[in-house]
Amino acid sequence: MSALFEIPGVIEGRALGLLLVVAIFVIVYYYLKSGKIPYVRRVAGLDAIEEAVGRSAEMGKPVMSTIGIDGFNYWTLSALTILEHVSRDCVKKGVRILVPTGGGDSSYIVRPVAEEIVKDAYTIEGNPEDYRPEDLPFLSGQQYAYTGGVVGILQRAKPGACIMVGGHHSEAMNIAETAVLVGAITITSGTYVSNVAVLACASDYILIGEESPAAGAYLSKDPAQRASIRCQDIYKGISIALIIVGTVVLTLGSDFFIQLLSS
Amino acid sequence: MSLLKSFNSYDSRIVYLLLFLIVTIPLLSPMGLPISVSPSTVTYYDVIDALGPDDLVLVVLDTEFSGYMEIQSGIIASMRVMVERDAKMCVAVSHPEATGIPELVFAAIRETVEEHGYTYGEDYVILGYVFPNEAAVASAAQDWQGVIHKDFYGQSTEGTFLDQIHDWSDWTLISDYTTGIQSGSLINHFGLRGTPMIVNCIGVMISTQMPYLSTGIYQALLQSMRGGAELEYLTGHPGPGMTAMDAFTLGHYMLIVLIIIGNIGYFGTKENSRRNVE
Amino acid sequence: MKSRELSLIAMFLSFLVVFVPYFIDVPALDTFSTKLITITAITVSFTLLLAIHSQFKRGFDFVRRKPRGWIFKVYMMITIVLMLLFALGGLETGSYHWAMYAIITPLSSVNYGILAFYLASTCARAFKARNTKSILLILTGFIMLLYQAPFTGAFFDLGPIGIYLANTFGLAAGRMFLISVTVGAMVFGIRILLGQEPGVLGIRSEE
Amino acid sequence: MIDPVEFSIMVVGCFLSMCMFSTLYGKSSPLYALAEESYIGFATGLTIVMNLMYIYNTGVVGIQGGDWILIFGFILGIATLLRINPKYSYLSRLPIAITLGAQLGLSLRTQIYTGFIDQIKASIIPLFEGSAKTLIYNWTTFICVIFMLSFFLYTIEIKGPIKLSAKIGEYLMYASFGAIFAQTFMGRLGLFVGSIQNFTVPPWKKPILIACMAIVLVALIALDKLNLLEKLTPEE
Repeated sequence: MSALFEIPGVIEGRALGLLLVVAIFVIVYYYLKSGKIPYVRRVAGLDAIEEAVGRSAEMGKPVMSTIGIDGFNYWTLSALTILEHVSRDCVKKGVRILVPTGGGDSSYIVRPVAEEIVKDAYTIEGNPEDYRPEDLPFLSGQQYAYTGGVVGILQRAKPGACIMVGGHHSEAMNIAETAVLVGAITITSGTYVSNVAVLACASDYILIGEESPAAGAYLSKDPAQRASIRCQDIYKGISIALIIVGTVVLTLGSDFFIQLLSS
Repeated sequence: MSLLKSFNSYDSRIVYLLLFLIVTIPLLSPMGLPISVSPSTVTYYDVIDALGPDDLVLVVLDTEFSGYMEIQSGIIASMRVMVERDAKMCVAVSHPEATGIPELVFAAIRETVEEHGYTYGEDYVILGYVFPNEAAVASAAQDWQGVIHKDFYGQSTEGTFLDQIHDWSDWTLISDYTTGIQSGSLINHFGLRGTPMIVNCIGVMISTQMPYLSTGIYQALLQSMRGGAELEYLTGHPGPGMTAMDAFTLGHYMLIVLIIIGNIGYFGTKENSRRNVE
Repeated sequence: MKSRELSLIAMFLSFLVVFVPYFIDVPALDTFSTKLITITAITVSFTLLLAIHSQFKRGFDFVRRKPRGWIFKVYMMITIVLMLLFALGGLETGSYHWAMYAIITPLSSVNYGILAFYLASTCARAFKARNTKSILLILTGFIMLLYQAPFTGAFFDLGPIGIYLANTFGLAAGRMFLISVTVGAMVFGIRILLGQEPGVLGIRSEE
Repeated sequence: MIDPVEFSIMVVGCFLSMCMFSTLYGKSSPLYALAEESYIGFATGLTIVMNLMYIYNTGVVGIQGGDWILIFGFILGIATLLRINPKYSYLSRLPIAITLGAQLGLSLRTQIYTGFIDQIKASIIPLFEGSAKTLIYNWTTFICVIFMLSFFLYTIEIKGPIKLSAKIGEYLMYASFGAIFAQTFMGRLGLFVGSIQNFTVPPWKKPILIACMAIVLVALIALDKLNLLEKLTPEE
């Protein structure tokens, strides 16, 4: 397919890609510098999380909350924000919170941040002396050693709710199945499509794909997180518009948009 | 009614035991149930069938060993075809565990290799773990001679057909066998630039890989163990895939039966409990 | 303060060196960019050696505390050392070869194979026609399972509908996730480049 | 005659595999721990060996061949390792920054095509041309992509037509999840079938498989009855 336009000096067929990357740079920069805090809607999953913590409080059972096994990426960041929300809610309602970490080579960088968040929750919402470091075990940097550890904790502690967000991979299924079997309300999120599909079947409530970063952004006061969701929406909007208009124009007999996208 | 109740909820260890037996028994004594061939496998076969002696194929074993157990039939069957067509083959690996795979594959196709006088160095080279991360894939795509110096056995690759390779454009085909470790990097740095690619992926990755097939980066996609078995059938060399198909079929049927039983139990007990309330 | 800015500048420069020559034809920069990518590949390989540190640190921690079953950790550390020693004897034969095929390969496949059991029990438990969503789920799942069993094709041809489901619904979901995750990852990458995510560089936010 | 080395590979591999399957019994057990620690230990060893080989084959051999600039790979690599020591961890920041920048460059320059532009291009398809089959395919894909994407908009109020569109998107997504669940099961089943098949071909392996299954099952039940399962399993 021939290109619709070219930029002098830019390799043929790569102009649009360059423009789109530069544009996204500008948009992100704009939102970060302008100090505007964009609106983010509340996703239904957050109600499910609060309800699950509430039910655990009624039953006098602990809550397990995981943040994934990845290093710092945007799934992990949103998981940390959700953890902040969950841990404060738990401390307020007097529920013990279990936060196992580990599972990947870079997960140990995230661990101190998670620790800090839970400690802060006790300081802000309750008594800092109630904080128990043994409730935040680091279960090795190996994926399946971590999984075995989490499954063991689930079997022994029998929590009332298991909130599993962040970057989880194939181990998510083991954890979700065990959580359901021990009677926990299971709320999960998946980062890739086949994982989401199986977790949608296995758990009581699922945050589908980007719902968990959106939930994190909703809870967060950090303008950067909200700005990212805003930028993502702009690009998703562009893609929807291009697909619809492109299809209509193609149906009318012109391949203008295909040429544009090949530029 | 207690039967219906037990249909609705039962110890999942029963499911585990059933699945274990249903898979193990037909593997211990195969039944030879017939299979059918899907169009995607035919497309895949057409691509490798068209290879010739002048073609240079980069075979990437992009999998942990676990993935190999699922797609070994596809790997063995397609590499056999490549040997039969006398295409030059370079085997690269993107996971430490996969370094054990080439030995098993070449043992499985030893007769074909001997029959065609397919020789190491001249016709094929095994590179070992050369794609540990995306940067490694990218540098191999841009400057092959600057990165690849030795094969898996520590011998220099100089003097082999790899001397003809300078960058991505020198490959006729990239044949990726993947659980998704570096498939994205191969797409980014080879496929996107225009190197033809085919892929054989594990079942879990089908939905993730499908968009690349529809955009034309992949010429064909062979699905999971089933695709491998169909390829064995097409090439006329029954292997691990076809012998596993009995267990494969029964495993699927077991799930179907479980869904039916579960719904009978669900609706049976639902009716029952409603009546009790009234 | 200084160290942080230096890191950010270095990151941005190396980003530009790799990014720019892909779009703009500058042969000298292109050569340098290729070298930088190779250097990155080598550097990243070094970080994987951190695995040995994290395993031993945790292992020794167990030995010091001596909780129940600490002897398993001692065994684990010995196996790491054994594998390194085995490799010195050559990769094609002998003990390295034995460990590869007797331990690593079978356990790797069982490790993931176990997931089939969890999927089966999920299916038995969750595939019940409770509401519209689950009815849709069961319907497509049921047809796909039937289609995927290779024996089914010998009786009646579910091919057209199975392929239809995979190539339309399955493809659309895959594509939608891909677009959405790509944009998400790009925005996150730009945030890192703009110095908004110091944690990624190992810098604490108060610095 | 069975090769003794191959025989020992089969016996050890099969026994440890069955130990790993013991996790399905639903209780933690020393048998599982044995298999798990064996795998972690040997696999970590393998990762280290293979990475050292890569560093040697690409770096050392490259430098010997006159590509001296690759020495920076070693300097940066060793500096990265310093992050394990809190006193010198600041020295690891620069190499991390440089490699991170290069990696971001690699992904940003290509993802915009593979994950965005190309996907949009592939979604622009004719809706009134081609055979009946093509039309059904095209219409379904078009509708699915549009509605599903609208489910993922978060910074606008969800009401009116967008609410309806997002709702339809959610339903379509569940329909696709059924199909994807089946594909995922196919994959995991394939892994399981493959791992058992490893122990059934050639036929001399079959009795060993049955024996290992029996031994592990009996040991598991015996340990459970004697209340030893928990006592012998390592703590996390």
